[in-house]
This record gives sequence, structure tokens and C-alpha cells, in this order.
Amino acid sequence: MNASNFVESVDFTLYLILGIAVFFLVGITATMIYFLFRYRKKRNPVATNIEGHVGLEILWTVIPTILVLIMFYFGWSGYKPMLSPPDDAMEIEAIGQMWKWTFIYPDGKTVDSLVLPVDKPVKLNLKSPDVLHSLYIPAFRIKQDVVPGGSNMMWFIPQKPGKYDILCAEYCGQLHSYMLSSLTVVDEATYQTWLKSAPDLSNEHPGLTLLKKNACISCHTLDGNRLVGPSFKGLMGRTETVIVDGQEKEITVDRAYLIESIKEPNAAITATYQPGLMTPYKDILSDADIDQIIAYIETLK
Amino acid sequence: MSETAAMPLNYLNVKKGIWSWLFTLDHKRIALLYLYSIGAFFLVGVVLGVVMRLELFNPGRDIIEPQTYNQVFTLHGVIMIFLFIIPSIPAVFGNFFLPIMLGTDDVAFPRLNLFSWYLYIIGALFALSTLIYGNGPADTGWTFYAPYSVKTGTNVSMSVLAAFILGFSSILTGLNFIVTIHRLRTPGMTFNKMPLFSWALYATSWIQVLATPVIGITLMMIIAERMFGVGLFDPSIGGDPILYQHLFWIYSHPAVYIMALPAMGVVSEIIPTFAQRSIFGYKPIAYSSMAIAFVGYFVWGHHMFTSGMSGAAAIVFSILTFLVAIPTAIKVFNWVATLYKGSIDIQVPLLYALAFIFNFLIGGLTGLVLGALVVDVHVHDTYFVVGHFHYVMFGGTGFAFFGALHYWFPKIWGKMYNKTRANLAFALLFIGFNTLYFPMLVLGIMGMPRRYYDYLPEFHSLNQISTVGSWILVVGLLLMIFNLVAGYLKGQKVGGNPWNGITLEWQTDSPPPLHNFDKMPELPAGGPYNYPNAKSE
Amino acid sequence: MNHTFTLPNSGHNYDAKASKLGMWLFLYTELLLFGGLFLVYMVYRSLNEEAFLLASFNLDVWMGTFNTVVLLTSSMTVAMSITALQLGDAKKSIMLLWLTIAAALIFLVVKYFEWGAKFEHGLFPGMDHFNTLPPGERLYFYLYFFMTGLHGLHVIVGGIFIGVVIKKIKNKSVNKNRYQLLENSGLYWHLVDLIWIYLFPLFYLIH
Amino acid sequence: MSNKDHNSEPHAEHISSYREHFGTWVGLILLTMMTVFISVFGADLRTLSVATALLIASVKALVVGYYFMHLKYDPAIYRIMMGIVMALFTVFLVMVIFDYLTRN
Ligand code: HEA
Ligand code: HEA
Ligand code: HEC
Ligand code: CUA
Ligand SMILES: [Cu+2]
Repeated sequence: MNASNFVESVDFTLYLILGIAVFFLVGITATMIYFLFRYRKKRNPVATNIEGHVGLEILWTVIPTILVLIMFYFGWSGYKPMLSPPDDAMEIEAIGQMWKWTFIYPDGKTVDSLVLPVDKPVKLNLKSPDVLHSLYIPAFRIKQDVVPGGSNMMWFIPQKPGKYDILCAEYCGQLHSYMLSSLTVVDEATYQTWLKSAPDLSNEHPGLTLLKKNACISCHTLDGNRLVGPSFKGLMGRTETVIVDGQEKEITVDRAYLIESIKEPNAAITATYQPGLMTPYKDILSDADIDQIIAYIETLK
Repeated sequence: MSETAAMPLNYLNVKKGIWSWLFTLDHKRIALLYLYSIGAFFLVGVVLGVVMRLELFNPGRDIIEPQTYNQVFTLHGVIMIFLFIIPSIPAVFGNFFLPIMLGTDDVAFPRLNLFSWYLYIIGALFALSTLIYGNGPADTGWTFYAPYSVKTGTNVSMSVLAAFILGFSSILTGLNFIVTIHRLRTPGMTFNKMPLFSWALYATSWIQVLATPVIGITLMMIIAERMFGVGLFDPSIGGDPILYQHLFWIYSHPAVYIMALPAMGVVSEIIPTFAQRSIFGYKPIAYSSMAIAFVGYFVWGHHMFTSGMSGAAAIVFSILTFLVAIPTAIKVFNWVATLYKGSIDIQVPLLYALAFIFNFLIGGLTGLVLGALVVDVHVHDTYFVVGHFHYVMFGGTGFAFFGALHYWFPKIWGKMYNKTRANLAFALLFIGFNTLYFPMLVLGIMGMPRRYYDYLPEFHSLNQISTVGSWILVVGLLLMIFNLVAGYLKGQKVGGNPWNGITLEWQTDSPPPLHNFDKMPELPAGGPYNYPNAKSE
Repeated sequence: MNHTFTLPNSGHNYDAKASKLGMWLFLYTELLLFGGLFLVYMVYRSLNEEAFLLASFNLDVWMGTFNTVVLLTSSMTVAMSITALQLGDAKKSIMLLWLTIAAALIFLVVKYFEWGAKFEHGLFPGMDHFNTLPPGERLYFYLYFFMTGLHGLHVIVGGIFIGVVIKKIKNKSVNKNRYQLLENSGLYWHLVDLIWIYLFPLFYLIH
Repeated sequence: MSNKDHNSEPHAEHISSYREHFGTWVGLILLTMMTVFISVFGADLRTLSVATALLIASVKALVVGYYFMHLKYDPAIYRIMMGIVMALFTVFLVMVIFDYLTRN
């Protein structure tokens, strides 16, 4: 059994073309070497001028043409089903953002790695709030770019239980190669219990939940280490140098500054960090959310 | 001039001093200016390549930070594409030999020719200036995909501006060549009696002239968006990042034929010379260059199969992609047929030409894999693509460049390099090259994405093999360079025609005189490759 | 050098045909440069029909028409100046070229007022009013400023080119028998006109 | 192309007359008036008016090319090359628009 319904057509086409390729590679190389040996100067001191041969030209135009048309056909026939998901597919929203995947199930369950039942078609609606990403599941042989403002989708049927890698295949900045997640395929019963289980958030600070959900922690650490952005630890009340309109300024971090930094991060760039990387969250986070986040940041002394 | 007899005047010794070089209008000297500058930037690109391989030797951090890695592969790509491979063969060997092969004394617009070189240098300096000024070199990949290229804080504007200027330089070179070919062929040399190298350059030049402006304007849009907020690709106001990709590839796919066609032209020269017989299928080879150039305009969408382009468009682009492979196949078969019943003198240039065929076959055939829709969905943006394009660009064009260097070396400098050492360097390059890149093809099929600083453990061993390959390659390249420099300094003098070639450049002295010919060159009777000593069929 | 041999077809000869061919090739690159922008325009227009329509009402058709006439006229004068020089009348040729430059200036002045008006209405990218426009209209204005700006740049370059030619006619290096440079400047100027011929309906006349 | 004729030989080319240029100008102005008229007073035609505006623009472009830019009297190769360039651009346009029209 293959990992997904697309494995067969991809692998078949791949090996078909590779087969033809190896045939030509070996054939042509061998012919070259043979000629090199047979007609080397010592053995064949006088060359023969041959201008060409119409029959041969036609032959080696027609045969490759037929071969590539065959290749095209298999490439196309395998590709067509990828365009049309079945109507009964379960729709999951997959959000790629720097540098984290988030998946939202139909019932609102939000997770950062997928769990899916075996043999059920799934359709992922791909969304991005920032830049291009590409959702890639090598074992399933599929990938599709995640375009901000776009409405791309991908679909598949997982056919073999197991755990598979999800990678980001479109370059998206600094931690592109760490934008990983996983997909666990389980039987229906396990899936149902998983779906009902809710992670225990009762003693997690709601601000932290928000930070996780919005992928803030893929750039900001909570323990004082430097990542893409400054760490949240001890942020409140810290004195730091920021760059406003090209001018350096000393400021003390307070509520207003934090709100601005979240809503319009490019207004004041923290020195030694890159401008432009952080998406303005003014349309993404509500004021209430931001309050929660700040409340949580305050606890990180 | 009493020493004239002992030391005939040629383009190298006719004038002296740095200014006689920097203000020269002689196409041969301009070609050498290009050679030295392109060579220098190539070495920078190469060092960056080696740095990447060292970093990828183990998963996790080896020598550099993720951000640095991203900047390194971007700069590597930009240098290799815009500073090395696009200008390489046309600007160096095209400049030097196109006029001589056509039997004239210069290109149509010598001043413009020099101006192109200055543009090239300015563009190159801009590209490299990002290393020392601003927020560091761009970290976008050489494709500068929006919207990341608009958002990132690195010095994208400067890199993009550099690419724009380099594009301009490339346009002017192409323009110059087209006019030269139309106006300056020696009397009696019709289009169908031109050497195949000129045909290849002719096709290339048309691509340079007609495709490059599109990327020019595209890059200007990126600059406008970064500097003036003119958000033409900004998704939040309805701009479409995929449109950027269309525009980018409308140029950049044809550009891959700017890289490949001149190399094919070189191979079409080398093979008949060392087989000492006429080329098999002159017209098919000549016209297939034009066909590649033409069809090559319409296949750009194969870089966007997973971008969100419509399925119908993907299908159209896929079939056109397959069609463009056919003229290339025709060339390959004709080259191989040219060896048949030749009297083959196995010399270094020929080895490079045959290595070109072998590597290019792997590159081209993996291109077919990429052209097949369903497979590309799997291997797009993986190391399979990286393997593919290094095979065609480095294994193909790069090897042809080295081949051309060895082929025309005696003509350019009038001296010969050490052939044994050249053979050894070739062997190292060939082995190193394949050790370096073949594993990448496998990695890609296994699913390792490109532009990855770090990778999963299952990719470890193949990455190690690949890195080891890069070391072998380093040794080979250093040996080759050393050998050529030694040949230049104290190689043996050679006469006008060491390889017994038949195209017009072999009728003049080595090195050629200032105006290329001291007497009227004679066209070979019965076609440009009709060897008088060979039997006729 | 100790020989006097020269090749019949030499890159060092004056070759009017070569220079004309070169100029045309250059014009193709210009066409495709703008072509890229037209492509963007077409795509965004097809995606935002209504918004483009609304936005276009902010332009003044009559100013646009006036400028069209100005450019067409200048195209005529530059074409006539070639005729004049071919007939040997250098004075007339120069006069016609000055007229062309004058037209270029008029064109730019009108454009200046048009842009100025946009600026006053806050329709310039980055201004507060601009930022409240619906997305499609912003795209329209981005394109408008980008394309007419680039075109204006070409008007300036074309004017300078013609100025250089005037100087060369005066010192006789461009003359009755060697007028390719004049013809080239004319070709360039016509190209500027040609592009405007498309810009005009696309931005002003799409209601 | 022939190579015999190009060394400093005097131009033996067609010279367009002033009258011809003036006539061309009149034609272009008429076309301009037409297109403005259609769009300003025929606003209800909508897409049709865009199509006609572009059509008229193309006619104008052709006139400029043929007469002002002398293509009519130049060797055929100039017309052919121009045709190829325009065709190329049209194909770019068609293929890109095709993508957008067939997206779902
Ligand atoms: C010198 C440069 C060069 C050349 C010549 C080619 C040649 C070809 N390329 Fe390649 N390509 C690149 C440089 C080049 N490419 C680069 C740089 C990229 C990546 C850019 C990036 O993303 O950074 C790329 C990416 C790329 C992709 C996109 C991959 C992806 O991102 O998903 C595709 C897809 O179709 C492709 C296809 C082809 C094909 C079909 C050819 C064909 O022209 C090959 C034709 C040759 C042959 C087929 C071999 C000879 C044939 C025979 C001897 C006979 C047998 C043949 C038959 C049976 C037909 N290329
Ligand atoms: C002609 C084009 C060309 C050439 C010749 C090369 C040459 C090399 N490239 Fe190339 N490469 C590109 C064009 C090219 N590349 C492009 C366009 C990209 C895409 C960029 C992007 O994604 O945007 C790319 C991407 C790319 C990647 C993928 C990065 C990624 O996706 O994460 C890698 C990884 O290994 C790589 C490696 C190399 C190596 C090791 C060489 C080597 O072959 C270099 C070979 C030479 C030597 C090894 C000898 C030189 C030795 C000396 C000069 C002595 C000094 C040496 C030392 C100090 C060590 N390149
Ligand atoms: C793509 C990476 C990225 C993501 C995701 C991200 N940030 Fe940032 N952030 C940065 C960078 C880089 C900076 C420093 C540059 C600047 O000041 O804009 C920064 C700065 C900040 C600052 C100011 C810190 C200081 O020291 O002045 C705050 C507060 C902040 N981010 C909060 C958030 C919150 C809350 C989220 C999630 C909702 C978030 N960030 C998501 C990259 C990111
Ligand atoms: Cu997300 Cu790469
Ligand atoms: Cu391509």
C-alpha cells in the first residue's frame, strides 16, 4: 500500500522517464566511446566528409517527439486528478507563516501538526498572512505553494498509517529550513478520540497560547536567547535602542511601545534586528488579544 | 620597426600600458577584459559554493548562521547567473572570435562593445557592494520572488539594480552581435556558410535583445515597491505574487538558453576540428538553434507548476516544454554522428566537448523529468532541480567554457599549455563534478527541499558525498587554472593553426594581428567545415 | 603597421544601415520593457474592472488629449526635419528639431500639472487619502504613476538626444549624406509617441 | 542581405515629402478625435469602447510606424522583425491572461 493516492502515478512516471533517460544516456555515451576508439587518428588516418543524412534526421526527430509526447501524457494524466478534490473531502485550513504551520479542523480545533484518518480524502485550503510558502509532504509526493492573498488548495487520500514529514518547500526567509511539521495517519477510531481530546490549557497563560498560535515564538524566545527577533524575556521595562525613520533613539519599553511594536513593527526597529521581517499584526490580532499577550510578556521577568 | 620580423605585431603587443586596455576598442582586448573579470567573479561564486557545501556537510550548524547561508546561496546564484554564465561564452569567445570567424576586423559598434564591458563592471561592483554596505547581501534567492523580496530588510534593491544593469550590458552585447552578423560577414559568406558558433550566437543574441527587457522592468517594479511603496505585487491590495513569477520567468527561462546555446556552438566547432571531417547535419544544427530560441520563449510556466497557476496553463506549458527538448536532441545526435568515420585526435578540448555532451545529457534528461507535470509537483524546489541546473549550467556550459578556453588558448596567446596536466585536470573536474551533483538528484527524489540550511538526518550521507565531490572539483579547478597560467607565462609558441582547424580564425596568426587579417581570408570551398584532406563520401 | 591591407567589410567603417539596424533592435527592447508593464496592466485590469474604471475618472481626458496632439505633432516635425536634411536644408531641419523639443517641453509641463493635481487631491502613493482608496484603485494609480513616469523619462531622454543631433548638424558631422543619427533620434522619438498612443486610451479613455 | 553596397555610398533612399508627413499627421489627429469621441460620448458602450480604443490605437501605431518611421519604404526585413516582436509580445500576453482566465 502506498502512502497516498498520488504515489503510484508520480513514481510510475518518474521511473518511466528515468528509464528512457538511462537508455539514451547509456546508448549515446557508449556510441561516443566506441567512435572515439574505432575512428581514432591512429586507426583511421583519413576522415570521410559526410554532410548529413535526411533519413536519419527525420528518424531522430520523430522518435524523440513520440517519446516526449508519451512522457507528457503520463505527466498530465497523473496531474489532472490533483486539480479536482472529491466533494466529500474533509476541508482543513492550513496556514503557513514565518516559520510555522497551523492547521484548523472543520470543528475549529487548531493544531500545529496534522492527524488524519486513513483512507479519507482531505483537502487543505492554503493560506498565508506573510510571504510565499509551500506545503510539501514528500512521502505523499505532493506540494503546493501557499500564496498570500491567494486561494490555493491541495488534496490527497492518506492510505497507510504512519508518521510523515511536512516541509516548507518555498523559500520564505531565515528559518525556512526549520518550518517543519508532521502528519500522523491513524485509523478512524484513534482519529476520533484524538479529535475529541483537547490539550489541557487550563493552567497555561492565555497570552502564551496566543503567542504559540500566532507563531510569535518561532521568532521570539521566552528564555532570553536571540532568535530572529528579540526575546520576550525581561522585555517590559527594558531600555533599548530603536531606529525610527533612520534615527537611533533610546527608549524604555512600555505598554504603548509594545502595542505599536505588534501592530506596526516597522515603525520602530530594534537595533541590530532586521526591518521588514515581522508582519504588522494590526489586522490579525484584536486589541483584547494584544492585551493578553502583553500581560503574559509582563510575567516574563 | 626593426624587431618586427622577430616579433610580429599582434593585438597584444601593439600597444602597451593599462590605458591601452581600459580604453581599447579592439574586440579581442575587450574579450580578454571580459575573460579576466568574469574569471574573477566566477572564483568568488565558486568559493561561495564551496562554503555552502561545507555548511551542508553535517546537519545543523557547521560554519555559518542560517541568515548567512541564505545570503550566500543568493549571492552565489546571482554571481553565477548574471556575472558568470550569461556573459561567459558570448562576451569572451563571442567577442573574440565572432568577427574573426566572419572574416571582419571588429564588431559593428566597437564603442558600444567597450561600454557594455563597463556596464558589466559597474553591475558587478554593485552586486558585490552589498557585501560591505547596507544590511548585507540579499537573502531572497536569485529569483527575488515577491513578496519576500519586498519585505526583507537586506539590501535587495542594490542586488536588483545590479541585475538590471547587467541585463543592459547583456542586451547591448546581443544587439552588437546581431548587427555584426547581418552587416559584416566577409564577401561570399552567406548565412548558410557561417560557422555554427556564429549561428548559436545569433540565436542567443535575439534572446538577449528580446527577453532581457522584461526582467529589466520586473526588477524595476521590485525597486519601486521597496523604495516608493508602489505595491504592484502587494497581496494586501490585490497585487498578485504569481504575476511576478510570470514576468520573472518570461525572461529567465529564455535566459537558460542564453546560457546553453553558445556552449552548443562551441561544441559544434570543437567536434569537427578534432574529427577532421565536416559536421554532420550543418543545417539541422544551425536551425535547431533558432528553434530552441524561438520555442524557448513559450515554456516559462514550467517553473510555476505548483505556484497556483491554473491547471490548464500548466498543461500548455508542460507540452511546450517537452517540445523544446527536441531540437536539443537533434543537436546531440548530429554531434555524435560527426564522430563517425572521423580521424579523431583525442585532445583536451575534445574531451571537454564530449564531457559537455555527457553532462548535458544528464541535465537535459532530468529536465524532462521536471517537465512532466505530476513528477514536478513532487520534485519542484528540491535538490533534484538543483542537480538538474548544475548539470546543464556547470556540467554543460561550464565545461564548454573550459573547452573553449583550451581550444582557443593557442590562438589567443600564441602559446600552448601542458597537455598532460590539462588531461589530469580534466579528469579531476569530471569526476569531482559528478560526485558533487549526482547525489543531489537522488536527494531531490527523496524529498530534500532546496535552499535549506539544515536538513533531516536521512539526507546526511548523500550530502557528505556531495561535499567530498566539491573538494575534488576544487583540486581539479586549481590545477586547470595553474596549468593555463603556466602555459600563458612560459608555454611553447605555436603557429597559426595548431589543431588543423578550418574556420577562418585558423587562417590568421596566433595571436592575431590588430586588424585580425593581414591578407584576405579564404572561405573553404563547399561549406565551412569541408576538410580538403578528408575523403568525400 | 607595415601593411595597408584592409578588409572589405570592416567594423570601423561608417555604416548607416548597421546603425539603423542597431537602433531598431534597441527600440524592440524598449517596446518589451513597456510591454512588461502593459502585461501587468492587462492582468490587473481584468481582475479589477470596476475599480480601474472608477479610478480613471480622476484623470482629465482633455489634458490627455491635448498631450496626445502635442506628441503627434512633434512626431511630424521630427519626421519633417529628416526630409529637410535629406534635401540639404540644414537650417530648416534644425528649426523643426527645435519645434520638436518645444513640444517635448509642453508635454512635460502638462504632465507636471496633471501630477501636481493628483498630488493636491492626495492621490499620490503613500498619501493619507490614497491609502483609503479601495485596493483596485490603488493598483490603477501605481500603474499610472509608474508608466507615465517612465514614459516621461523617455520624453526627457528623447529631447536630449535630439539636442545632441542639433549640435551635430550644426558642426556638420550630421549632414545630407550622413544623416543616420538624425534618423535614429527620429525613430526614438516616434517610439516615445507610439507608447503614448497606447498609454492614452488605457488610462484616460477606459470609461 | 547584400554586402556589396555599404561603404560610404551616398544614400539612395526614398525621401518622404513634407506633404506626406502632414497628411499622416492629419490622419492621426482624426483618429485621435475619433477615439476620444467614442469614449467620452459613447460611455455606455463599456468594454466595446475599450476594444475600439485599443483597435484605434493600433491603427495609429501602424500609421506612425509605416509613415513616420519609414517602415513602408524600408526593406521588408524591418517589417518582418517588427511583426515578430509584436507577435511575441502578444503571445506573452495571451499566455499570461490565459492563466488568469482559467483559474478557479
Ligand atoms: C543552461 C541552462 C538550462 C538548460 C539548457 C535547461 C534545459 C531544460 N530545462 Fe531547466 N532549468 C535551469 C537551467 C536550464 N535548463 C535552471 C537554472 C533551472 C532552475 C531555476 C531556479 O528555480 O532557480 C531550471 C529548472 C527547470 C524546470 C523547473 C523545475 C522546478 O523548479 O520545478 C524545468 C521544468 O520543466 C526544466 C526543464 C528543462 C528542460 C525540459 C530543458 C530542455 O531544454 C533539455 C533538453 C535536452 C535534452 C532532452 C537532452 C538531449 C536529448 C537527447 C540526447 C535525446 C533523448 C531525448 C528525448 C527522448 C527527448 N528546467
Ligand atoms: C553556472 C552556474 C553555477 C555554478 C558553476 C555553480 C557551482 C557550484 N554550486 Fe551552485 N547554484 C547556481 C549556479 C551555479 N552553481 C544557482 C543559479 C543556484 C541557485 C541559487 C538560488 O537558490 O537562488 C545554485 C545553488 C547551489 C546550491 C543550492 C543551495 C540551496 O538550495 O540551499 C548548492 C549546494 O550545494 C550549490 C553548490 C555549488 C557548488 C559546490 C559549486 C561548485 O561547483 C563550485 C565549483 C568549483 C570549485 C569547487 C573549485 C573552486 C576552487 C577555488 C577557486 C579555490 C578556492 C577554494 C576554497 C577556498 C575552498 N549551488
Ligand atoms: C517573522 C518573524 C517574526 C514573527 C512571526 C513575529 N515577530 Fe515580533 N519581531 C520580529 C523582529 C525581526 C523584530 C525586531 C525588529 C523590529 O523591531 O521590528 C520583532 C520585534 C517585536 C517586538 C519589539 C521587541 C523589542 O525588543 O522592541 C515585539 C513586542 C514583538 N515583535 C511582538 C511580536 C508578537 C506579539 C508576535 C506574534 C503575534 C510577533 N512579534 C511575531 C520578528 C517576528
Ligand atoms: Cu515557509 Cu519556506
Ligand atoms: Cu525553464
